[in-house]
Amino acid sequence: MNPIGGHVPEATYTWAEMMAISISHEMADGAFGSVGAASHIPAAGLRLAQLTHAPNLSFFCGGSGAMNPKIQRLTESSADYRNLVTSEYHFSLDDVVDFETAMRFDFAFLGGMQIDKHGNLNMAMIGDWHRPKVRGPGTIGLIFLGGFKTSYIYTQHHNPKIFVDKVDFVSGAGWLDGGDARSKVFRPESDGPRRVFTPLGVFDFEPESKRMRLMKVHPWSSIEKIQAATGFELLVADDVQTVGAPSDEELTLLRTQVDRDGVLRRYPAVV
Amino acid sequence: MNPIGGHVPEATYTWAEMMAISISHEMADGAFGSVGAASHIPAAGLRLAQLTHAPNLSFFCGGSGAMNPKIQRLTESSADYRNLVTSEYHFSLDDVVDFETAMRFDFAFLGGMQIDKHGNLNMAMIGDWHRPKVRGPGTIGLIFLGGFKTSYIYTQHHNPKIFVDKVDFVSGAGWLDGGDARSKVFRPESDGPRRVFTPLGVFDFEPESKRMRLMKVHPWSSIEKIQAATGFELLVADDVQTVGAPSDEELTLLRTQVDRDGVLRRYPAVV
Amino acid sequence: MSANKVTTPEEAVAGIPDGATIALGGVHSHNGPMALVNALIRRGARDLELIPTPSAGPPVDMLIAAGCVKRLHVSYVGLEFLGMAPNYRRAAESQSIEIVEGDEAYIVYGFRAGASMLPFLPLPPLYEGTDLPKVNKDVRTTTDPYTGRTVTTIPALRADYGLFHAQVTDRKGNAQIFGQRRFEDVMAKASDHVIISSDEILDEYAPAPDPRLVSIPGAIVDHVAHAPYGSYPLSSPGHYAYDRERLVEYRDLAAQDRTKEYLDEYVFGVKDHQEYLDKVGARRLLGLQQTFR
Amino acid sequence: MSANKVTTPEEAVAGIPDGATIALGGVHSHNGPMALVNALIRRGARDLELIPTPSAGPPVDMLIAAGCVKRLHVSYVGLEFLGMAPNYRRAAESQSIEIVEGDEAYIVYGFRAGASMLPFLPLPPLYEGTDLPKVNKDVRTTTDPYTGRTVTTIPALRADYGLFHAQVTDRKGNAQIFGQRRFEDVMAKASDHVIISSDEILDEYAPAPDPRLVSIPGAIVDHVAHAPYGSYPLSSPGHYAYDRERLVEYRDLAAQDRTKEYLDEYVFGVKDHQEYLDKVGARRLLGLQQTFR
Repeated sequence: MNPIGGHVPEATYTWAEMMAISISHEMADGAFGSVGAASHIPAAGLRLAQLTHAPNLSFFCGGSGAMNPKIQRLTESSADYRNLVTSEYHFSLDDVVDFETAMRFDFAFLGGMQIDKHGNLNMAMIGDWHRPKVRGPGTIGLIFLGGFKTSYIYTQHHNPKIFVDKVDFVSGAGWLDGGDARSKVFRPESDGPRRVFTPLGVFDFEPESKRMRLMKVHPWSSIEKIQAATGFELLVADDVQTVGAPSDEELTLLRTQVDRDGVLRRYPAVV
Repeated sequence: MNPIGGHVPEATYTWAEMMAISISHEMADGAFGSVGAASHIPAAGLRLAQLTHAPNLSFFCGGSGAMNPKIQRLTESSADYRNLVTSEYHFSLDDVVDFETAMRFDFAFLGGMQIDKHGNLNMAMIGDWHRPKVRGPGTIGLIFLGGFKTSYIYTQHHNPKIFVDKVDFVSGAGWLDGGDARSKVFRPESDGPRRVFTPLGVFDFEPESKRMRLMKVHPWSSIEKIQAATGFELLVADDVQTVGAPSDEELTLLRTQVDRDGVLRRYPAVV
Repeated sequence: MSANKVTTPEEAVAGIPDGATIALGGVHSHNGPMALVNALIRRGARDLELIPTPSAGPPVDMLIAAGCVKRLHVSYVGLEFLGMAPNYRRAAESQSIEIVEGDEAYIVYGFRAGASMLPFLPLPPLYEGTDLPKVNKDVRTTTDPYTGRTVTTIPALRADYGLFHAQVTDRKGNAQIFGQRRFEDVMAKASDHVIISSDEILDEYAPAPDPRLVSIPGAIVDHVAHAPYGSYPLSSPGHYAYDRERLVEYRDLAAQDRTKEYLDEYVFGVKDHQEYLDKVGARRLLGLQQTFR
Repeated sequence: MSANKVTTPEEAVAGIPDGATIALGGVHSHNGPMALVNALIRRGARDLELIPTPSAGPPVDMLIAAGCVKRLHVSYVGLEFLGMAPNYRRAAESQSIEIVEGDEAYIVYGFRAGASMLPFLPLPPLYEGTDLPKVNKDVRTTTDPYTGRTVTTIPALRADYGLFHAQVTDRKGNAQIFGQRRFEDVMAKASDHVIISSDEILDEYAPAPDPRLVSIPGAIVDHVAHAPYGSYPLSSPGHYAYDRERLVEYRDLAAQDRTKEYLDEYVFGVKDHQEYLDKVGARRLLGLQQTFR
């Protein structure tokens, strides 16, 4: 199944590689953050950023405890021992939760089975909690959206079932009902989500309304296609841009230093 | 200075060795406990018990984190790295406090700058707290008398300044005001002190009044001498006994397997 | 406690009564105490209350499929890179098990409070923006005596039995757990009884390991179940990889609601862990070995 | 943060303002960050609030003697096998410093709450039988929302700066601290800024250490002060023993209220840690080496 739908230009890279590169571009040097379990794409993006413009970016891999693993082969399991032995520090789960609660992470990468227009996330269930239509895996670390300085949302699926007007259950608080709703609840140092990364593009949140807004369109997509794949009315930035193809240099670095086994190249063929 | 006062019989052992042996005799197999920092004498007693009648006794050394160190040389500092490297497990301070609060230790060895007739301990100050006459080192782990299943008090000094009618400040709660006072405050699983070990003898607490009671008189002492060295009226057990000299076997074991450097033999000469 | 706590997986779980609350170790596809879980299923345990690690997987899904579970504390239950946990999902959707809606903070802070028997833990604002307190009545509030503000609280979690897998353990129960650092120790401290399955038992003549690498102290361990490949088909970090094919076989059967076939073959179809090892076969097991020394 | 955080002890503490709250590592006669403490004394720091580990010793006594301390959280302050800490005792008796009457639970649970920014921690009955709550107004009570009972609470402790000594640290601040396992990590997490003094800096070409032996992650470390024998005259576990004679010299002078002579000789009498090393002398320093590999 082609998860992004429609036609994509012929190219020598996959949408997963493009996403990793898009993520890499948005990362600032010196920041310290976390990626969740089963997060190949953000992990690859962060490692790529370390190898390019952000040598002092630090990140911790949820599910494993590995701090700044010298990833050369993306592993299928985030908690793979091969990530741990190449790391600088092993977080215990205890440490992780301390860092998350004490707002020591500048950012985190998080996802959801539902994501709404204000960046609220749901991993618990679809339908009514007492009679769930679909039981999800569970909220895991999402309440720490109230403890990260900011967060990045990412998803490998962009469709109207994921991008809903309002989540059925708030596992992780994004901008809540928008406006200043969030700042009434959480500590002032904890800001809401800053970006959303999907196979189709990159999004931010409009500063006043805190509604999701299209910033960057990936090469094979368009504003119209993205709106059609989104279950609510999407804002579009005045300076929205279509992203160019990754440079040869970036692709080479990604494939030889980060993802030698080509895990991102094996994603469902769309490119 | 001879800390126990008066005449002692000629012998080839010291009062510190005798105390370690007296402690050893009171230890049950299979129990799991802790000794504080700067506790050579209890540590030696526990190790001796492991090597004799209590092979499954386990103990943890406060100040170091060492669990069941294979002591062959008593170290001057409890936190000496040489204790750590021979241990089975390194407790973190975090672990220690968890165990103390959750009542995982069957017993602990504790001391005080004042000890009263109900086994309450003071390490904070003598006089009024706001204008202390003598400032002590501080309460450190003594509040956990409310978390140990039972405790053993020991002191290297037996005199009326240490053994007072009522402590000036309760750092560690023994039997409080006696009777059932203690059980009204703490969890039922946490019992008060079971024994007191001093250079002069071994004491328990009378079951009803919870007042300190003489059980065993060390060879060089007597009921009268002990009463004179105690700042309150001491109860005496009906079956009070005078302890015999340590056996050659015990002394040999202590000196060759526990205290090779003779730390306990160098205590102020009294024997 | 006795000095030699080594026994079999079957004997180790024999004393666990129906209705017990179980803390279950393991992170995603790693370090699940599978030999102990298989033994529990084989002897038909019932009405268990499970509090697994925040990243739970196949052991929980199998216990549910086998009808052992009454109540489950959820942070994450899934098959990691293989998708949803089918039996957990079905049981939750059909309400045949009771779900306690938790998360990483609920489990970690809950066990942390349990480990030291603190009555509860208060948190800074985190749950306030979420729907969790609406469906978990044990996420409550109290007054912060330092600021006068209302703060959210998490209950202490404690288990009757804690089940964990270790790579190497000595006869007294001092357990070396590789992979994610610690937390099994916190769960063990929050358990009244601790049972460790261990791939290997330290030889009595072996030099003592660096004590900083011992994760759980023997003093709180009741039984050490000697279980070579005791985490199979999950990985045992630093010793062997997960058996991906076997996990896919499980996932595919489970997704079709045919988990019984898997259990009949690999759990009920063998007498004990030793027979299971022979059934899987030496070639397959040894082919999973990973060496890091 | 920059990748290379290595600096001198003097530079590392240069930014600590008077009046700062300082978390101070070290256990008894081991692992005290003496090079950092000497540098603080030398530059005349004033009005510090100290929250040392529960087993504090010479670093605290020296800071008090030098007039740097305004307020001290006490669990234990002493010279371990060398007896009372004379300057601490005098200052407390004359009330020239403010004493916060604490203990092991107050410091450990306080820092634990501070490390995760929990507002406070509630305890089971422990303080209730003691006099501590009478003299420490931050030991308070609240309502347990699960039982309705009144429970004692400990405040969260946080420091502006955490000062710790490590044996080996890399340029990014990943610090290996031997001796008592962890807790410096909890204190570091409870500090806004972390400064590590380190006997040795890991060579860039060295094989990476086992990450399980790294105690404090570089991500929360601001400065790494390269300080060979940085814990002298205390021990640096696994590297060198304490200098017993020097500690006795300190104790004897301090007991006679002549600490100034010691400070003039060993702290004010040298320009920096490098000069101090030469003053102590290579023969004496190298004679303390201990080898465990």
